[in-house]
Amino acid sequence: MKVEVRVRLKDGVLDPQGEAIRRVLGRLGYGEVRSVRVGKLIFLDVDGDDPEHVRKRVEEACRELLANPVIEDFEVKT
Amino acid sequence: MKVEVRVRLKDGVLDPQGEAIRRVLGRLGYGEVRSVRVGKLIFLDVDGDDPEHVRKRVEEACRELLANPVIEDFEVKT
Amino acid sequence: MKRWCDPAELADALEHGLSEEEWQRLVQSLGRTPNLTELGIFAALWSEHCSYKSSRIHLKAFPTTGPRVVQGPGENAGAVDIGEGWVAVFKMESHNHPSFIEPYQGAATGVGGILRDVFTMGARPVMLLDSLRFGDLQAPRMRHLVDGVVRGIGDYGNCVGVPTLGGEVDFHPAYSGNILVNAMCVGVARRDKLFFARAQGPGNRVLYLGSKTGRDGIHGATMASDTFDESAGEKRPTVQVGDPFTEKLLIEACLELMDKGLAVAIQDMGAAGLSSSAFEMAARGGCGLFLDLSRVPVREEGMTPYELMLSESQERMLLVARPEDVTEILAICHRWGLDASDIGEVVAGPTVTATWNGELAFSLPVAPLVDEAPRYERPFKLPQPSSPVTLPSFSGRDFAADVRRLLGSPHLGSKRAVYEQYDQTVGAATVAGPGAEAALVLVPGTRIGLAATTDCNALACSLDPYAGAAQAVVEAMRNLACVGAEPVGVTDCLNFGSPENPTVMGQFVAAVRGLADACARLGVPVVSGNVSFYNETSGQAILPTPTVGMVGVVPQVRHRPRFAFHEGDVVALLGPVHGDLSASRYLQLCWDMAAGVVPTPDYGAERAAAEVVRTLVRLGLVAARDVSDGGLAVVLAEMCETVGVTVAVPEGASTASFLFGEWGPRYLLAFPEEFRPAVERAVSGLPLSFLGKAGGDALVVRDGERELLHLTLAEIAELRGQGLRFLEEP
Amino acid sequence: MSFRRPRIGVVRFPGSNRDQDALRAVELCGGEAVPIWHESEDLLGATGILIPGGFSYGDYLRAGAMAAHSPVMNAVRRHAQAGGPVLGICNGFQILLEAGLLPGAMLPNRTLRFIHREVFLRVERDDTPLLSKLRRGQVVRLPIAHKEGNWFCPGADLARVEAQGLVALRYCGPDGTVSDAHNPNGALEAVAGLTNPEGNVLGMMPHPECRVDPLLDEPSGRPFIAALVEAS
Ligand SMILES: Nc1ncnc2c1ncn2[C@@H]1O[C@H](COP(=O)(O)OP(=O)(O)O)[C@@H](O)[C@H]1O
Ligand SMILES: [Mg+2]
Repeated sequence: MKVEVRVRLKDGVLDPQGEAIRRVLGRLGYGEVRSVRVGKLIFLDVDGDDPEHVRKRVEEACRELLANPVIEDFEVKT
Repeated sequence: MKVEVRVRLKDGVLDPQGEAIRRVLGRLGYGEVRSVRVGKLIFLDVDGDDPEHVRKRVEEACRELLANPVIEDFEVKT
Repeated sequence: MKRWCDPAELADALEHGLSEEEWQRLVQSLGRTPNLTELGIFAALWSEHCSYKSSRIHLKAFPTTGPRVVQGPGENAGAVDIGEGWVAVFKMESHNHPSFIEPYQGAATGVGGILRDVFTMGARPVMLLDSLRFGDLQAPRMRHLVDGVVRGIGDYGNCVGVPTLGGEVDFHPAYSGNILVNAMCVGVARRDKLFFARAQGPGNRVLYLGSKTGRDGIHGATMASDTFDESAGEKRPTVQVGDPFTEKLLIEACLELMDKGLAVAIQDMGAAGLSSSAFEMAARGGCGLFLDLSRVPVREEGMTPYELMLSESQERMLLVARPEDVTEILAICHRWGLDASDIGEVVAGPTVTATWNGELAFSLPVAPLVDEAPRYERPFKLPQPSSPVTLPSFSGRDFAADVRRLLGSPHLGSKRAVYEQYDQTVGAATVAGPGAEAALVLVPGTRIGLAATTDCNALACSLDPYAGAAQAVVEAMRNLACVGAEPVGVTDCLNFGSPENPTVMGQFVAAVRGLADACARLGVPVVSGNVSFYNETSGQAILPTPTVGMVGVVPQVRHRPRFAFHEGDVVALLGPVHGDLSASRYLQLCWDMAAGVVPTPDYGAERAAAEVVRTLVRLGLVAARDVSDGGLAVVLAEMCETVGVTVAVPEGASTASFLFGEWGPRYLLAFPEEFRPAVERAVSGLPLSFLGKAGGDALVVRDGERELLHLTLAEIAELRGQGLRFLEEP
Repeated sequence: MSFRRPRIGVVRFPGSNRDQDALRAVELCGGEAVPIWHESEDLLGATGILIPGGFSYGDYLRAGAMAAHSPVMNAVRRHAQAGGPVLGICNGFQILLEAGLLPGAMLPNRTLRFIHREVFLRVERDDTPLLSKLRRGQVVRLPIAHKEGNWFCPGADLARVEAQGLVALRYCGPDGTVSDAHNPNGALEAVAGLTNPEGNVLGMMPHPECRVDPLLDEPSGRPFIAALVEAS
């Protein structure tokens, strides 16, 4: 089963990468870009056919490894 | 306007990060995870109200900077 | 929920970690009740972390003067003269609590902070060192913590381009709930270009440089002065994220500003952010400041004066400049892509006043917050000297198994898995890096060698804080001698439990006395340092860990020191044949006996031996390593890189004390046969025992006809790699 | 007698951190080193270009990606197309890849960690100006210090790279054998350095600029820097 995990920094957490990208986009003439934040997109291929169970397992995996709960939020899409 | 850019490695491009995550997940007891690929999720806040135009501009930005055509594909969602 | 401008009351003060007495003292010194923002500022500056309220009176014991001292304790970092018009600027600081909560960011921002302490003095950072203590590697989260801390230190230092060239990593269950991350930075500056954080000249402008202010790390200073309990997790929102890229730009911009004489004073916003930097600068300069908080660059909407004053967003500096220079300064910052904003001015009179959107945010006298901050003479109970240990019988003991065990332990094994993640060559000045007895770099454009090392045997300190701390200073001197360097200054990071516990306070006092006496006897001044109290979890204090950072000088580097055997080397032991097994690693790790008396150093003998080794190394005659943790056996293995060695236990020597004993001025020397006469002449009277020759592909130890030990180079590498192997997996 | 030393421009990006090392190395190898700011539209009369190591733009997004779009890179591109010598070291190499001056792209090391290590390199070409001071098959020891040195190139292009002999350096053992065991970061075909078909652009992950002063270590970096100076 294909599962997609979206990991993003919590609001308010500094995103130096996004900020650097925004500055460079501005210099390249994309001044209309007001803010940039960068997250992770994780594509998983998981054995199992019960979507609910798979989702639960992937959520556990997110808490344990895929996301850093201190600064990141995650979202699982089956 | 909020725009979301999804950058992912082309098929066939090796993904050291995804590979590592898969191995660690295995060690942590998530053997059911068959494969992992990691991409980027870039959230942009862009001035402008014409969705079509904004999308065009962001696509340019992707070609120019946000994605590396040698190894990555991108997708823009407005 | 109170607003930033509402009047505060006792309950709020307690919330902020102040005691009832401190609250009354505050109200009294102010002559009125503070508003919530003012309370927040007091709480931060009166926290243990910023005020040193429990340690100050004891730190007075340190010798802090000397012919080379240019700046002692009291500034962002200390400075000592290293010749040819150069000064070394250095300091060590802890980031223990943040690193336990979020290891990667906690360690990274710790490195960022110590770098700023050094370059705010006008010095260019030339090396970093990191002294780390972790718990039992089997404990939950521990491997995750080790991995995160090491990556955090590496990624930050590597990105700013300052090599990380030394440090320590050790493990003990006492750190399982409270790890230690101490980072040291050494920089160099021209003596006449040193800068100080003293706001001066009413009418001068106050500028804000660097990252925008967010809500990160509010209460960081008070958190660092707070013990952990199971609810540690709830302290998480205070974690900051580091941005080494912006730090690198700050270094370049600030050094350029200072070099062009555009800065009157400069100070980083570290613990307690804008509060500590503003009030400390004002206090040091004996003046006041006026700030318009609406001009502080912000990252988030609706930030209140309370948040603006207490945010610990990283990579920010406060700068005082002449009005006529402001335009040029802003231009330079802009060229470096840094945010900069003119947020206020220096005023006569000892008050810091701030407005926000036209209304008065706070107005506070400087003295009560800084110089008149509380000082405590906490009750303390000096530790009982540890009792002598009765040695076990070694007859029939399998020493080979013991050596294997020592080399295979994370304590005494190789730390390569850690320092391979650190850039060791950026700067193109590294003469000796991690793996050497001490780090050695060339001062840019000269042949002056600048050396540094960090040392602390916490096991010894737990048995006898006084002697243990003194031994740490002596070991640091020995390490420097092995790269040919003479000690010129010390910084320290004193990691202890709660000062409110008389036993812990007693350990602290004893350790400070041990450091002070040792530094005095060796003639090395203490010029900077840091105290970290409240390192405990649920009442369980860490081992007393007074980390010593020592800096040394080689006036003219002519030969690159080496630390491994070469084919055909003569191998000799300088110093007593026997070490002391009391309080040794050997007893701890192989006999589970963490016990015994820690000898007080014989300073005369240590100085004499260090002098000899220094000379031999400077002349390029010998490879030298001092004998400490784990004893001679471990040193022999360390020197077996590409060439083995065969040594014999000297006639009538006790094998255990010879191979595993510690303490005292013992060095293993290796040198080509033809240098033998020169070496013998140089050691003038000190004991020198010839143990054997280097060669072959194994470490062999003989006792008469008996072969006690035979380890191939491959086996040694394998064993020494075991302890931290998990760090090599992705 | 007096002669003009070749002028080598060392490009400085925000976040470059081995630029000073490179400037010093060039001087030690007889060149005149001039720093060139990334916003500069021209090369200040430099006849050779060195793009130094470091973390331009913090290595954010992709190592070298943002630097590759600096104004100065247009000038560097023109210089390269006109046959002028360009040496990119570490981050400089990554920038040349992102700028399309060399083929392929860098992925994170397979360990996902920063690696600082002494490595051995087998020299695969000695018939280009920038490699003229080395011998084909020679083994050189230099340090690597990077987190994204895992060179990748899609199949078709890889064939072309090998066919045209663009591989300048490969990771190897002390005796020159190329094997996975001696590949520190997972780079395809153990690629540590690449040249362009014309041979005037060289990119390499290892750091020659910190191995020029014999007091620090065996000066195994000299041939690379000296060749750049000579070719300019
Ligand atoms: N253990 C110590 N030994 C010597 N000096 C110390 C010690 N602890 C603190 N100091 C000095 O007290 C001053 C304040 O220390 P600290 O708060 O750590 O500096 P910062 O405010 O830059 O973090 C510094 O000058 C520091 O060198
Ligand atoms: Mg400071």
